[in-house]
Amino acid sequence: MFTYAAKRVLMTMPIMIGVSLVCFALVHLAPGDPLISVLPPDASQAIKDQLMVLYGFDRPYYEQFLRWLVRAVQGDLGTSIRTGRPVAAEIFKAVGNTLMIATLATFIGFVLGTFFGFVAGYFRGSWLDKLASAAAVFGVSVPHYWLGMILVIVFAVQLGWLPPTGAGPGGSEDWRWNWVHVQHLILPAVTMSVIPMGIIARTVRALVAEILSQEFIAGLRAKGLPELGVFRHVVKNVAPTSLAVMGIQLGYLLGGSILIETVFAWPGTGLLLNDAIFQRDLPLLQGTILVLALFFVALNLVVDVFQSALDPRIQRA
Amino acid sequence: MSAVPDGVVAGVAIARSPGYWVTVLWRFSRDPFAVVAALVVLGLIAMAVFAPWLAPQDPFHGMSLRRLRPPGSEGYPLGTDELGRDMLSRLIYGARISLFMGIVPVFAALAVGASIGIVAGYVGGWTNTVLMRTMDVFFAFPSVLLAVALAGALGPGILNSMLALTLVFVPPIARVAESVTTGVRTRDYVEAAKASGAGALIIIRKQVLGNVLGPIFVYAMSLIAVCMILASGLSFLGLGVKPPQPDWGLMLNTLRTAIYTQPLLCALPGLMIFITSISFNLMTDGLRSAMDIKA
Amino acid sequence: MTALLEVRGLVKNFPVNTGVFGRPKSFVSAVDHLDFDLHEGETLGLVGESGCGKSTTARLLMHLVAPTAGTIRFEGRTVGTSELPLKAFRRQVQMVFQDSYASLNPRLTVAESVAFGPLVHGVSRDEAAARANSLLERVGLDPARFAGRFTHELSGGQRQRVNIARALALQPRVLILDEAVSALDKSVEAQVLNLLLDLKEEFHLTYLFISHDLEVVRFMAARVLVMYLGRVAELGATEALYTGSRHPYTTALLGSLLSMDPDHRAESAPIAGDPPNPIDPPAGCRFHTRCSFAEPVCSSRVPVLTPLGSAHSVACHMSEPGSGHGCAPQRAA
Amino acid sequence: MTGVAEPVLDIRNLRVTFTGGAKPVNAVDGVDLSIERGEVVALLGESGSGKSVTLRSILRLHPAKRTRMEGAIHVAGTNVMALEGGALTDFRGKGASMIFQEPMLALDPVYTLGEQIIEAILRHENISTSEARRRALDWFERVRIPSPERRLDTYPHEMSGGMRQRAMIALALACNPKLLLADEPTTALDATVQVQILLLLRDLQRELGLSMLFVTHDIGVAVEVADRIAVMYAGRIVEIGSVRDVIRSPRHPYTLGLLSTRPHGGRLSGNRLPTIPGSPPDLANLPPGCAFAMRCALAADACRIAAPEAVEVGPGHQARCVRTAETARPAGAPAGVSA
Repeated sequence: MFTYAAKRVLMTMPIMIGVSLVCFALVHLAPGDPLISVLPPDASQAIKDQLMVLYGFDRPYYEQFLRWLVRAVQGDLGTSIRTGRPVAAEIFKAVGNTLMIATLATFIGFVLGTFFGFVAGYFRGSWLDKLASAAAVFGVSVPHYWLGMILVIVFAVQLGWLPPTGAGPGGSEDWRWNWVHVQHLILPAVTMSVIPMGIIARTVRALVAEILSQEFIAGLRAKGLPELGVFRHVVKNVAPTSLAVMGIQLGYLLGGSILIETVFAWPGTGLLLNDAIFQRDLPLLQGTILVLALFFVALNLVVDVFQSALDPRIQRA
Repeated sequence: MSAVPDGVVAGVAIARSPGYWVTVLWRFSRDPFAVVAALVVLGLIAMAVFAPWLAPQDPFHGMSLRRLRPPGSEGYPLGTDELGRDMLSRLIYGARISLFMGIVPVFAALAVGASIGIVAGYVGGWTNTVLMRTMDVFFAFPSVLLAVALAGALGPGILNSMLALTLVFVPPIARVAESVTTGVRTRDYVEAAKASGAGALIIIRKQVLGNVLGPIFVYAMSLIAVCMILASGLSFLGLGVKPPQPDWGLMLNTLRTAIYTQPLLCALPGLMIFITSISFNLMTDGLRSAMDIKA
Repeated sequence: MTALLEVRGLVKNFPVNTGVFGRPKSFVSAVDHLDFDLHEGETLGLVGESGCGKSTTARLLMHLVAPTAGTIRFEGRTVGTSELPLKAFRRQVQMVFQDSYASLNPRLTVAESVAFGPLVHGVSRDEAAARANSLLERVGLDPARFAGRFTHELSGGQRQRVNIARALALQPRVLILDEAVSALDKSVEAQVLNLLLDLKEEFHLTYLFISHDLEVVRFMAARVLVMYLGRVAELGATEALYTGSRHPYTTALLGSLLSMDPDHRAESAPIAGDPPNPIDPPAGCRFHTRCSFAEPVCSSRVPVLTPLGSAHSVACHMSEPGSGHGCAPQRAA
Repeated sequence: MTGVAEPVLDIRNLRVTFTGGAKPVNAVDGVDLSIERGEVVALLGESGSGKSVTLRSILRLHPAKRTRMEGAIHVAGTNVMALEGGALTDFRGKGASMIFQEPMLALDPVYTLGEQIIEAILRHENISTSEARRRALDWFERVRIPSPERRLDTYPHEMSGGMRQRAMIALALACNPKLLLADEPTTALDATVQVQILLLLRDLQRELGLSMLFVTHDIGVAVEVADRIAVMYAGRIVEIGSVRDVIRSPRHPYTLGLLSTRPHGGRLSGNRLPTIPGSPPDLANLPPGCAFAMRCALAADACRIAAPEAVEVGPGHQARCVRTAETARPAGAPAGVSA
């Protein structure tokens, strides 16, 4: 078990380095002057050169990369060109906010998805299957940013039950776990949950159908287990894979929150990314992408180790 | 299955069974959801192709006096947008860019990803390790993040976002291609072909491709829906198509301000994206189960 | 008789369980120092239980997996070198696999599968098709009905006939039959066995007949090689071996044959337990963990394949002069 | 208490049709079979003969939606066809239990063997978990699994094939069923292991006085364990009788063919095996008469018109054939077989 985890961690190292390289290179793909957003259009060449040296843009790429990497490992992601604050602090705050809706969304998606998946897999071919599968197809087909807008139209504009955007009074600076704030979570989280719902429902449906067709199900029936007892076995067989899918979906939501956060003006990493792109704040852009990608890699690692611990068939030597 | 005579070889009249794809097509045709979805897809493509003949008005010509008319207004069956342009015409024209951006990156990624995956899967060993670990690096980015980051870095524009989307879809297609090919490579019939002295290229062409292209293609088809949503998402963020081009994602963005006054109007472009992606998904599902001949 | 195929010191280890730094921690010792000759025109039977390395041996002979060590010579020329390139070797030696379904490409018609080999070797399209049709005819499948069919439309017996036709399409001299009839029903098995006998005569073939079924091997083979956990246990002429086996494993295997006589049912099992896992096999004689004659020497030293007569040899300390086993014959002066 | 002992298994005119496909498949076509207390009957046949379908029908394991079952099945007086819901699951594992062909596939891979056996015991007996574990351990010892205490906590994939099948037997016997059903229990095993399992089953059968229905395609296996043999072909029992009668004086041409196609003993050079020509019929498209007629050298016109009735050819020995007069020995070489 420990060896397996150690092996997985070691295998992840080159990927992490590759990810950092991509994050670094990404920004240097960007056309134009990296200082364009901080400099006044009439800035003198001297000031330009000075700032280039200050941000290290004058050095060769490999040196820039190594310096950046070494500092990143130490937790220093540089300074935001736009706000002048440390990038790490900005990201840290935003990650917390995104994690909040992403976790809630994954939870809702998992509960609904496993429910639909089990119903569809158990009653394959029946109208119940069609209904549950329709919900799953809806989840993977609907443009979620559009669904968010529809929900705003219905629940905020028409019915006035929930606030349309934002994180509540005082924004994210003054977050409290009370109804005034929590109601701001509901629409973004529900909107976000449709994708994991669809994907988990489809995965579980396929798994359940596959497991039900196996010989050991006949074995369980032959020893006299009632359907509920058989169901318990199906659940334990489905669990490792569906939990793994859930974990990976959480990662996708964290990294892909930009569309939802834009619709709901939710102050998370997505909104931060949006700002960084449109204000051409390169250190912030680089840092945000790096943190999100590494988070995703780490999550994959945890999911993998967790799954191997859960499933006795996976060799853990 | 009826056998149809298929000519004479070496003096023997051979009764040839219908091929795999004929059977798949026949099975596909018996799935009503899939057939309807395929017809919708064909209809959307036709709409894109024949847009100039179908659109009642010029999609670029706006009248500021007629801004944000609700659907059902006289002369504007689906209303007008924030610049007073005819919604119906813009939705029809929008199919052009939206479908183009949803489909082309997937096919580009299919060409690149399938080649990488098939080579990695068939050759195995170090080639596989190097190719697939490289793919893993890109796989380590959630797709939306990678698309946004690339498009953001490259700057807005149709070409840049298509490039970004292509790069997003290469790793997953390569992964599927690799695993399917690895599965086929170890099958006895490939071993038998090797045992008959055939070289790698002939085996890939004659024995492997026929068995792997189908599943890879179906997987790529299932990505079209994702690509549609992502491409429109990029335009929605302002990273894709630039105004005044008619594109569903961009229209969704520009109409957002009208959410309080004309909610129905704002919902229309998103509905088009939804219809397209669900049709592609249902069509792919039908194709996948039609190809699962064992069932 | 001349040796058509000479196998010397063939070894195959499959790495399993890589450690933290990707180095293999342990190996499956699938085949360990295998030596044997296949003579022109004979049928050599290769028997053993699951995991004994029968199928790996077949794949090694075809060079479908690379051997860890050892050489294979065909008519005195080393296979896979400039003396005899693989492609030329594979024209001479062909193989029939156990799983008749998996060994046919589901996307190709029967005729296309059979014609594939000749096309690869530069035979013209018409000639290859004609050869496929005549071979299908020869294995009992009317080309007019079967040539255009796909794998899933055939029965197990028909598919195995196609596989035999495919193997013969290159007009080889040696056929390796890897459990070629094991998946078939008994009544179909008999048909295919008869077909194999007829084809051998007609095309002057040499067979390596691999099977776990001792009855079938006895019927088909003139000589038999018994394998246990990747090593040769005993090798000899079929009747001599079946009536006078010298290796305790061969004896146990023969003792496991069911009697078919209601009045002489089995009284006790000849050996206990399952074959051990080929990962980290027992030291010394690999059979000593299940052998009732085992002595200390058996677990410490690997027995040598000792000739007993002109065509019979056995790898057992009890038959090896001066091996140190209590039952071993004295070393000749 | 009645004078005549009731049979443990009594099947009358069982018909099983699978309706899921394009055409209905007549997998079992009128089977009659009964097993006395303490008796072992082997159901012998090739793939597609309906032997396993018959066996699974006794536990009603076929999916109800896609299967049509007709006829009567009684196990120790219980009308199996009439069982529903809880009564059916009470019956399974307790009234009759089953050993599967491939224990690797028939055991749940994510539960330990102990958990799976304890689960079965707790399902049928009102005892504590620790008591059930003791019972499971006891069964592991009786099926001669070495270091049973440790093996109870292993997963199926961690055991060798022979050990897995022993565990499967322990599971099947754990609730003392009245009837044991075995579906090719040694087919997936090596020859040296097969003998061990057959001997184990025979010992347990004698010791416990088990009644057993044993499905196999291997005549040798049937001879080894059975008191009586029933030969199936295309969904029907074509011949049934004591082991000695069926093996020494088979009367149905199919049984004759099956016995002679077996290679045994060495081959004199130039010899060929006797074979049954052709292949088994399509179960979705059975001919009106005897299903074997098209492969039978003795077939007459009568064979192709109506399915033959069972003919009593000896005490307790029946064959479904109209030409039993011709198949009687001692007519030299067995008839009905082309060399």
